[in-house]
Amino acid sequence: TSGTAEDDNVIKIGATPDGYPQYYYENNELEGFSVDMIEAIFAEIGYEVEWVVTDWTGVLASLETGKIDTVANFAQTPEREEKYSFTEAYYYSRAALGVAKDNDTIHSLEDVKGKQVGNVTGSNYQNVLKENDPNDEIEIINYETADVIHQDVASGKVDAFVTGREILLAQIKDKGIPLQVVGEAFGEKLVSLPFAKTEENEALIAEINEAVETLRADGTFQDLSMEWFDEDVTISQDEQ
Amino acid sequence: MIKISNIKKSFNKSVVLKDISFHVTDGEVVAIIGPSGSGKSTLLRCINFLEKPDSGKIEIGDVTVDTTKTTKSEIQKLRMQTSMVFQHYNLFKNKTALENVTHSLRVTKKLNKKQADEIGRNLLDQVGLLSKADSYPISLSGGQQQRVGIARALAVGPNAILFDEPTSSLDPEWVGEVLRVISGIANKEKTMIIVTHEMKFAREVADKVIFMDDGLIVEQGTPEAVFDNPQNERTKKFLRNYQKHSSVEMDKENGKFALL
Amino acid sequence: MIKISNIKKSFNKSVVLKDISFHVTDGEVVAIIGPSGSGKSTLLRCINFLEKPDSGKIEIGDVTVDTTKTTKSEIQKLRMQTSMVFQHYNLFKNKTALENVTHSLRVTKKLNKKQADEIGRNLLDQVGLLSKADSYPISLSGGQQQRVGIARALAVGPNAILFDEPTSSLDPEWVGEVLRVISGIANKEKTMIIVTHEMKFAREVADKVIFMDDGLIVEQGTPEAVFDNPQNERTKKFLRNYQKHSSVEMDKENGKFALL
Amino acid sequence: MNFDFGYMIEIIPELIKYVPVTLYITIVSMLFAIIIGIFLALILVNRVPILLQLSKVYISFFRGTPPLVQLLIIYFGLPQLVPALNSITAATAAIIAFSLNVSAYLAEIFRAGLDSVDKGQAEAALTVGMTYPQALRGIILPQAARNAIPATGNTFLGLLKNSSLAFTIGVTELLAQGKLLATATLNFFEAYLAVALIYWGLTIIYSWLQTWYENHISKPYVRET
Amino acid sequence: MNFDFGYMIEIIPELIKYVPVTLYITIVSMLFAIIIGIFLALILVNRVPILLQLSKVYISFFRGTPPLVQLLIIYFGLPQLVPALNSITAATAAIIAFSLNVSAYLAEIFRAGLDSVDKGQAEAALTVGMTYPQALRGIILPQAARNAIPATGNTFLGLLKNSSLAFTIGVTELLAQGKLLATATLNFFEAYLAVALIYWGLTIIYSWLQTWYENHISKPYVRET
Ligand SMILES: Nc1ncnc2c1ncn2[C@@H]1O[C@H](COP(=O)(O)OP(=O)(O)OP(=O)(O)O)[C@@H](O)[C@H]1O
Ligand SMILES: Nc1ncnc2c1ncn2[C@@H]1O[C@H](COP(=O)(O)OP(=O)(O)OP(=O)(O)O)[C@@H](O)[C@H]1O
Ligand SMILES: [Mg+2]
Ligand SMILES: [Mg+2]
Repeated sequence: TSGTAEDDNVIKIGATPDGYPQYYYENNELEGFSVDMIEAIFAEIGYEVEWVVTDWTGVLASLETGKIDTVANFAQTPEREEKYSFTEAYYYSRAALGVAKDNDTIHSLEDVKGKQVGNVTGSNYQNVLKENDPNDEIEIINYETADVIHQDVASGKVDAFVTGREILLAQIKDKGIPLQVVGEAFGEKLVSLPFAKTEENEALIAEINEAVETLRADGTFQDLSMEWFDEDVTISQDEQ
Repeated sequence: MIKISNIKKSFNKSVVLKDISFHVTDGEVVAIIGPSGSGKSTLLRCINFLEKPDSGKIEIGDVTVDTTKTTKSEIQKLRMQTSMVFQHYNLFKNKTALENVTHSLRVTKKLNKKQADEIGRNLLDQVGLLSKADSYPISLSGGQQQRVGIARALAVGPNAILFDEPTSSLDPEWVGEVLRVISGIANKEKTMIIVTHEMKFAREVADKVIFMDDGLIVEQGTPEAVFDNPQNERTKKFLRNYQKHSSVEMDKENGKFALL
Repeated sequence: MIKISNIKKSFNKSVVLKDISFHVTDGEVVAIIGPSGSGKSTLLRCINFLEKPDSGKIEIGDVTVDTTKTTKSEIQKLRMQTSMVFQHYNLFKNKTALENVTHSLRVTKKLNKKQADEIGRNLLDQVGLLSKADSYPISLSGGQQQRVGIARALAVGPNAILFDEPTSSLDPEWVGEVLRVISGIANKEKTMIIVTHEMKFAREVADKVIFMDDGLIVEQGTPEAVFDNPQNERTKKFLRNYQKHSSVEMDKENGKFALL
Repeated sequence: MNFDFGYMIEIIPELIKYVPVTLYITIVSMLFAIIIGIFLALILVNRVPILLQLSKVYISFFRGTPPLVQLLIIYFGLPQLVPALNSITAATAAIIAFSLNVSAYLAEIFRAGLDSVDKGQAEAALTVGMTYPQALRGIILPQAARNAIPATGNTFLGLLKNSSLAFTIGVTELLAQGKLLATATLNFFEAYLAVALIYWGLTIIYSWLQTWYENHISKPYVRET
Repeated sequence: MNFDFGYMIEIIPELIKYVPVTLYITIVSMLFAIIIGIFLALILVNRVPILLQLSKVYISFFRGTPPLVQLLIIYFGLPQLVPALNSITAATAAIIAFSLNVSAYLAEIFRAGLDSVDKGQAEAALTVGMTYPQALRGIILPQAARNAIPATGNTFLGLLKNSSLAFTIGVTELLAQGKLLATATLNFFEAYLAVALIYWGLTIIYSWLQTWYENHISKPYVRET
């Protein structure tokens, strides 16, 4: 639990490796942008990170029951804030649409109205899509994993994929995912670390917030972001 | 007409039928007697290919089968020539007594329910089981099951009927009754092969008696010839007990188990 | 000693045993005869509680059971008093002939394999099946299975043995042989109740004969009394066929099925 | 952890809307699987030459590999080979995959059921002039069914829940909807328990039917007392 | 879709390292499930008063609800009620959940197996002085086993693959490792197929053993020809 985590300076973080470059397995080690960011934060405040790898269901259940202390890559939303206390954001996720390479009909959010858009269950991207779809014209098709959506979009069974823009760009560039990103990024959300609402955790959150400030200020965040995405996702687009 | 020529059958290493040939003319009743384990049931089962003979020829009516090379349709034709009463009855467990008798009529002869039931009830009546028409085999006594088995075999009315100890579980009254039913059929010129341990029964119903021992036909002839004047030593020895049985009353004074 | 008092048993609506009382003294051999379906098997099955009687009292040796209120341990004690030969043999299908005989010795009497096998082989030898010791029931003939069943019941050597048509599948030779084996045991003062359709067999082995019809004991007495001088009309009718059977030779000249 | 009982109850109506999808996929797949399974079992029991070897490979494959993989192969792999299948819907692919998968399991169950029927039953049927198919229909299958029903029920209930794998290829059924609600609201245990209750309810209804049917077809085999 | 065959082959050795985890969870759960299943089946067949009702609820629950939910309840829910269980490892929780889940299915299979044994067998055993447990051990169970093995094999193979649910609570076994490996290359289909091949291999080995055992115990029931 978070109590013991502080005692022995080990922090248990739940993770669902969902693919390069966010986090993935290589040589039995967790790698990726999220991994580097979070390990940098906890190194700064002198904690050791213990990754607990399960599927998304397990991550949420573990957080809820205190089997882990926090979760990586968890967008901060009003509903989630009711249940958990969040740290300062360590990066800003932006959604975008991915479509088949040969698709020349969809160029923007407007073009998917009346069409089907694939989404990975539990991701926050469907929420941002809905925010941009006041008349409820987009049909969201939920999937368990992204790999199947890639195929369905590429083969035209589903029109588009809503997901993290930078992630998809990196996957297309480095791993040859048969999609292209279209239109503007939209729906910026803060990604920060959730903790159960306890007093000890409030103290920990304060510590983490300080570390986030430091790392942002000294350029560590920016370096990591450039390394993985060729752009800086650790600051809000609005500020850019 | 049934003609069996040089039938041989072994299970694994043990030879059960060694070289069996005999024939039965139309309407003839043949009784097969012989010690337990001599191969009587196996012989009947070979005749309708429930057991595949190793070699030999089987002729029933106009169907002739060389047992070393048979086709499915030949076997099916052969089986259509006979019906069988099993030593262990083998009643259809999922059918009532009546359905046991009528099911084949409905399926193979395409009779409708009314026609089949009429035949079935008539036969059940003859074997004294009309009141058990709707009972399932599990709630019938041994003798009742045996009688249903007989009615079932009689119902299909084939060329010939093979009986494997059809009265083993019957009391003297029912032995008599079943005998009458069977003889009613015998009078209709039905060919029958009856395996039995009841020598009296054999003597009464048979036109010909075949005595088997150890997979061979040791002696065959009219009941009178075989029972009253057996030629072979083995036959004599086998029938000695039967004769002793008959004369038990005389020995009775010598002590309780004098006949032994 | 076996004492059966006022046993009643129905299946659903039909009353199968109507009020059965009789007793058997130690070492006595009782034969139960009667038409098929009269309740003989059900009676035997009630005696060892394979069928729970609706009411009545059962006393065997020093165990007394009121059938309306019994405990598991009472039933177990009662069953330990008897063994049974089944009309349909009920051999253990997963055991060889030898194991069928020895299994209970090893399990209930804790004999070691050598001791049990010795007893088992000796008994199989007596019923002529030593050569089939390692065969499974499925590859035994009807009569062979029946003999294994007899050997199995004899092996446990209980107070009393219940036989349900123990010779129905046996030829005259083996009937004689089994008779000798059983009588060997009878001479050891073993109490026996034997259901049989073979009147001669009943007459030869029994000290007392019980004639059952339709769930009731119609007549009982010494074999001489019941067979030679039956009092009840039903008994007379039942035995008429038996008597006719015996006199079949005289009738033979009158035609093939004269006795009918 | 504070369990929000009210929420659990509240979402049940929302979840129940997805019961038809689940039942549709499950029941249709089961029907196909039963038909294929019977044929496979007959081939196994009668040792029909060539077909026997083919059936064994089929059964081995479909029992041997995860249904998830079978689903992916059928949904993505087949259209690569047969472009005409490209328009296959996810639900159809799921039904095909589950039918094939379950048929392999049923083949084994039916084989045991057929084996458990006393050989004397078929023999008796043949001696009164029935052909093997006739004996099968009237005598052997009804007796085999009795034996096979409990394990078939297991397979059905297993499929009822495994059908949620269809979510992988985008079919939202009962469990998927539960997951969606769970991850959206983070009332995670409540959503899963609500789903479980609905499955349990369906199972109870199914069990009633099975018990009724078992009693019905067991009548001939049960001694009256 | 371009399939990277080389990658599939390449990761097989890496995946095989996770076979022991999968087998450990599967086999240990199966053993417990068999023991519990036999007891449940005996209670069902003998209609032991009170225990019968309890068993029915138990079986209904574990067959009726998704194994995923059972796993979540045991790993996350129970420690809330019994804090001592908090230290339970994920693998142990998985084994407990699968044991209970599978035992309910096996109970049904074993019940059918017991029912398929001719009542005369038990009767004969009782008349030669055996107690019911003795009859069970020597006569009834061996005959019931023959009938129950194919469906038990189904359940085992089902469990072999369902054990991958343990990933939900953090046990990385064969399928999970396949998924994890693919996160680096995003060659998910190749990974799934590699995993499927390994499962298939395990299944083939298991099937050999089962066939051998079936032949072994079927000897008494097969007529020589
Ligand atoms: N499937 C089998 N495998 C091996 N041996 C068998 C098989 N069936 C029968 N036998 C053997 O063949 C011999 C003949 O058996 P069969 O049943 O024909 O005898 P039977 O003359 O009918 O005897 P009974 O009068 O006792 O019924 C017996 O010794 C028996 O053990
Ligand atoms: N479980 C049962 N359910 C219903 N009726 C039954 C059941 N068992 C036996 N009966 C009926 O009870 C009567 C007596 O059966 P039982 O087996 O005792 O006769 P039996 O005297 O042994 O006859 P057999 O000489 O033919 O063996 C029969 O009419 C039979 O149909
Ligand atoms: Mg015979
Ligand atoms: Mg009887």
